[in-house]
Amino acid sequence: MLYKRADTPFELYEINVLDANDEDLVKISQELGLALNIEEMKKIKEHFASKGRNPYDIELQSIAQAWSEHCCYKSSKCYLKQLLFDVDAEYVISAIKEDAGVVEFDDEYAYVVAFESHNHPSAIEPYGGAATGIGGILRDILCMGAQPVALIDPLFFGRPDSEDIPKGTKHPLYLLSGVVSGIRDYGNRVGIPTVAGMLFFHDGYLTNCIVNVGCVGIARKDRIIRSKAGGAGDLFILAGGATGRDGIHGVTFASAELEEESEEKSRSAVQLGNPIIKEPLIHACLEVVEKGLLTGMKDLGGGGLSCVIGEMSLAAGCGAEVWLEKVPLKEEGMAPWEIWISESQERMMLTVKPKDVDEVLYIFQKWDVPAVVVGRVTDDRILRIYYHNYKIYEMDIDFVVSAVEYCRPYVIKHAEVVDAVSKPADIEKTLLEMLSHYNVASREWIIRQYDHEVRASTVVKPLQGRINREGHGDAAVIRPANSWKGIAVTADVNPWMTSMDPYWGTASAFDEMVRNLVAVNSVPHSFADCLNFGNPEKQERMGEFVESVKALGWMARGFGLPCVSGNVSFYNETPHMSVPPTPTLMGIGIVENVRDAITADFKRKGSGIVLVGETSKEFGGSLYCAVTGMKSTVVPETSPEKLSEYTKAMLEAFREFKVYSCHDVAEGGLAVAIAEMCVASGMGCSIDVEGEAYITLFSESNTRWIMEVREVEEVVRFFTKKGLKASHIGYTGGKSFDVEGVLSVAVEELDEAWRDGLTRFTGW
Amino acid sequence: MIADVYIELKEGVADPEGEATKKALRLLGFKNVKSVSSRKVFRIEIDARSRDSAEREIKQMCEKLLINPVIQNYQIRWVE
Amino acid sequence: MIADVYIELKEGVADPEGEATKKALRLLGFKNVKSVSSRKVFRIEIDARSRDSAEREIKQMCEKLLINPVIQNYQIRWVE
Amino acid sequence: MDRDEIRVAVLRIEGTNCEDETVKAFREFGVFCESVHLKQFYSDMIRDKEQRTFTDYNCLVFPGGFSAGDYVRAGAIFSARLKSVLQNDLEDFIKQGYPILGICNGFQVLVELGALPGFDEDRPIAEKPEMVLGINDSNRFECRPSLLKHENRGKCIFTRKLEKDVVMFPVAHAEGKVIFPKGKEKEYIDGLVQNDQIVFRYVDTKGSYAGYPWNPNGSTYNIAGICNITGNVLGLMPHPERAFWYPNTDGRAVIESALDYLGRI
Ligand SMILES: Nc1ncnc2c1ncn2[C@@H]1O[C@H](COP(=O)(O)OP(=O)(O)O)[C@@H](O)[C@H]1O
Ligand SMILES: [Mg+2]
Repeated sequence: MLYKRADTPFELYEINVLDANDEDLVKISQELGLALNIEEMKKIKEHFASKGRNPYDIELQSIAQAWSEHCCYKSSKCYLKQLLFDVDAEYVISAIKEDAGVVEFDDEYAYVVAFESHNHPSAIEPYGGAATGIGGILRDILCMGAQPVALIDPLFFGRPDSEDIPKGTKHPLYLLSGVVSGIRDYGNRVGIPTVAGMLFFHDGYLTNCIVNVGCVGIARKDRIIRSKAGGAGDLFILAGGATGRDGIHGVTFASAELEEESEEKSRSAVQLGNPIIKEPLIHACLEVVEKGLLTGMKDLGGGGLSCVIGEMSLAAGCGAEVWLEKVPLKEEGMAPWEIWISESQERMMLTVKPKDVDEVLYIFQKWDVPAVVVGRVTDDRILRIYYHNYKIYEMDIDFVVSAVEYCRPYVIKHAEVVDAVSKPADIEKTLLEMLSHYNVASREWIIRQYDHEVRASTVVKPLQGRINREGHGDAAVIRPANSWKGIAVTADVNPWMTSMDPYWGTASAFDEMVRNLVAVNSVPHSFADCLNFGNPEKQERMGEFVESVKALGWMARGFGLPCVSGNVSFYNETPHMSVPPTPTLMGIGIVENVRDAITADFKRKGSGIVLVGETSKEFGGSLYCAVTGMKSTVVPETSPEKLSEYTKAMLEAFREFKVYSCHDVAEGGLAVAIAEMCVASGMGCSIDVEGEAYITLFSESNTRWIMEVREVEEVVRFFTKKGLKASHIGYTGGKSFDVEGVLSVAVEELDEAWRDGLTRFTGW
Repeated sequence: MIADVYIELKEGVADPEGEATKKALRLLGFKNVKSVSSRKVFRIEIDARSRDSAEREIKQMCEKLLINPVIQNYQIRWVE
Repeated sequence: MIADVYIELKEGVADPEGEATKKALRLLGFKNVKSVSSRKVFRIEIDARSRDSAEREIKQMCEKLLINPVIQNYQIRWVE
Repeated sequence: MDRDEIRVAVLRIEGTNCEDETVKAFREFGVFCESVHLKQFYSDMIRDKEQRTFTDYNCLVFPGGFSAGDYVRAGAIFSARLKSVLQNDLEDFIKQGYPILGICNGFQVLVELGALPGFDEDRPIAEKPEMVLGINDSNRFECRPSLLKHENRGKCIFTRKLEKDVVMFPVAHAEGKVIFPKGKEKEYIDGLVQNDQIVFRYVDTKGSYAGYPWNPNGSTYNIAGICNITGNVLGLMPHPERAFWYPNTDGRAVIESALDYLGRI
């Protein structure tokens, strides 16, 4: 018999691993939904053999949570450590180790950054999945004792015009509208502005959409709370919503491939958020932090109570004793293991000295947020759980939490080089098609559904230029504290490039992130990554991952930008396909004075237009290829040294000269960048290009910007003197975008193409 | 033909609207309220040859747009 | 006792939700849809000695919170 | 009254979420301003030193947000709770001429409460709501800039120091369309105009009354904000506190005017 009902007045099973052979072990893992492989199951058997007893269901479930890919990064840690986590900057207060990265902002404040994926739940139930993604990332920021100040949501779906949808998959437009509504309804209700993001459509996301959510918070440096218990004798207080069956096995679910029947099977893994519990929860937590009443705080995310108590205790070198019947429940009849691993939303775990417990409970009561004492920190590195006075769990925390780690084998595939790009048949038509392409066209449909101005600190908004007919900006700038100092945020990756070449594609994403930060006149300061890949057990997928992380490490180290937080999401794969490598990057820049931030819309007639940077023929993964159907595998290259030199020069130029507007050159190259500046302002321009027009206009070489300046010649000389490339290409003014002898299109026509490129799919 | 599509949340799915409404009603002094849940109804007028074909079409509308099958159930009730 | 409180818009009041739903349905190809209107239902479970007293109480709830008489009407239907 | 005697309360329940920036805006003028939870006025679970009454303040603000999730209808739950415990206090407050400002969700609360349009000087809170802030014509939440023509002839105490003819405050709401009872629209509009209760109307860049997106919600008569008959209660959908710091500071005049008014009584 594999399962034996224990002699308790509630549901509890002893699992007979001691007598189980390999086949039985696999069966146990499957039947209990543990998602552990045979090696891991054997390790567990060995452990309990040494204790001379069988585990209870709750103990096994707890191990499965702690050892899931999602919780312990067992497949990625080894490469991340080798390749990425060694960039130091003296202003980083805490990187990687906790739920969120903490970085110095000024003498008094630190900013806090977190970035996560919510892919699987969103594919099954886009509305609830995306909403709880927002809920989760807010908790990550909150548990550091920080006030969340901005949300960022990069989104990736199958093509909007997809027709053959595999069974069990939902249409990309259904997913898009569900995800955006979920983020809107949750983000707007909790009152944190969603200020930036990205939206990319690609066939590879058809069966696995990618929903990443990032958050930035601000905390007083002397009030930062660590995700660990204070010390033996402290009490655990569970605050927030009640615990239910929602979200059971969320992490083990996120750590396996989606299958056709996933929808039916994994419904319970989808959690549903309640922003109207979260909003007061944020206030109550910040009030107890402000009053200095906590010794530690951590959010309940993947793995629920099981992970939070284990990790908080271990981090403090302590153990814990938990009284599980104290946990407020949403429904009756839950088994202890379900309570222990449930991922119900809106919950936080605090540790508090006994003398402060009453004060903390009062504050939560005042905010109408339930809070109860559920356990105690002990000094023995053992976790014990009692349920109505029965001891149902006793394990060494070290064994449970410090789990497995793999350096999985990988292969790197190199594509054959193709460079079959030539002049377009009709250059004006090509430009209009590019502007109305669903990966480039106006994102207004999304941006306006989000309240991007609540908290009244969004200084540079995602939409810029003429009122009610704005264009896109490069990064949003918020003013998180009372000074004029600001934080710029952007999210970037180009999956056309990463799928063609994970290495140069990732390097390009880094380049683009930096370009966007620089374009608004912010100094790149730190970044977070959300690495979305396929099944790491497949060597090719692992190869993509390693290449990508290598490029990221190389760029970050060379440029000197610390990676302060991140997330790895594997298994974004179905039997139909895997997602393209998607290392989404969230960049943070510092704006010394938000009044000096620069926006992308042309400001005045007759000013000079300067192109900064070097252009060569690099069309791999370009919009030009997507629109014309031509082929190239030449993904733009870059180098951290060059990027760094140009960055410094750009920022210096902003100080030296009058720069009215600036925009980086990305998808669609120079032509699209300039067209966007025209559209945002309603003002035309005329430029002159050297060399083959289609290359200069459409190539997507990295490290380039366009500036609108007063002192053209001086600006050009300034760059040239440093050995950098800059050229005066034309002037602003007029009602059309003219390229001497090449094309002339009315701004209104550009505007029309660009404005309805997405809404023709979404309906308005 | 006119049908009401009656949409409710599946058992066990959180209903923040119902909960908030219950809390508010109790605070207003309606202590006898034991539970509140929220539902949504779309009244749809449709041209069709038969009730059967109309019903088939409405079912498709539900599946394609009106409901979220992961968390909601629906019923069709004929009004006319 | 359980009652459904049906809340609908008064005759002639614009119904953006119904309109938007109709538009979306027609975009999806449901050309036979002639009109869509939206309603809201609260299912309320209440302890009461009699149906009459429960009904009185629910009416009060409607007037105090659930409806805005400028644009909405309501009906109470007993479920249990 | 001197500046340092002025005490402002920004009222909230769960889901109210624009209180921080609203408090900050008032404090910028050196007055005492705090955010207060509705419970602090009536609950006996609150400690003495955190209990409050309306007489502690001489200006009340209902800020933006999603009070109680905006479930049922925007602002409905907040206003019902307010009415059940504090109706009389609030009526006294209004009758004494103290300013009350409702921004976005706060406007919705004042409308649901029956404090706006507020035609009756003797009964500043009507028994039933007399108008609605209904779902936007576009049927969606919209965050966008809005241009507002200031049309008040002097009654509204919140705009007396407003110098510009047209200001820009952003809107961010899903339910902001002013609707009057069917068949009585003209009567209401005439009444509001005659009483000088119209404060802001949506216009385009030329200053003309225009449709979507300039009128972001389809509001009757392009109404963005109105005051009560005595001019001391203002409700508006756009957010003056978001047009306060940089680059747009149009919203400052709203708060300045109220404080200036208080300074004279
Ligand atoms: N999903 C989204 N959520 C919020 N803002 C978005 C989203 N997608 C795009 N945006 C915003 O739209 C603008 C243009 O985005 P994008 O074209 O990706 O910019 P870039 O190419 O400069 O990185 C940016 O301000 C971006 O933040
Ligand atoms: Mg850009």
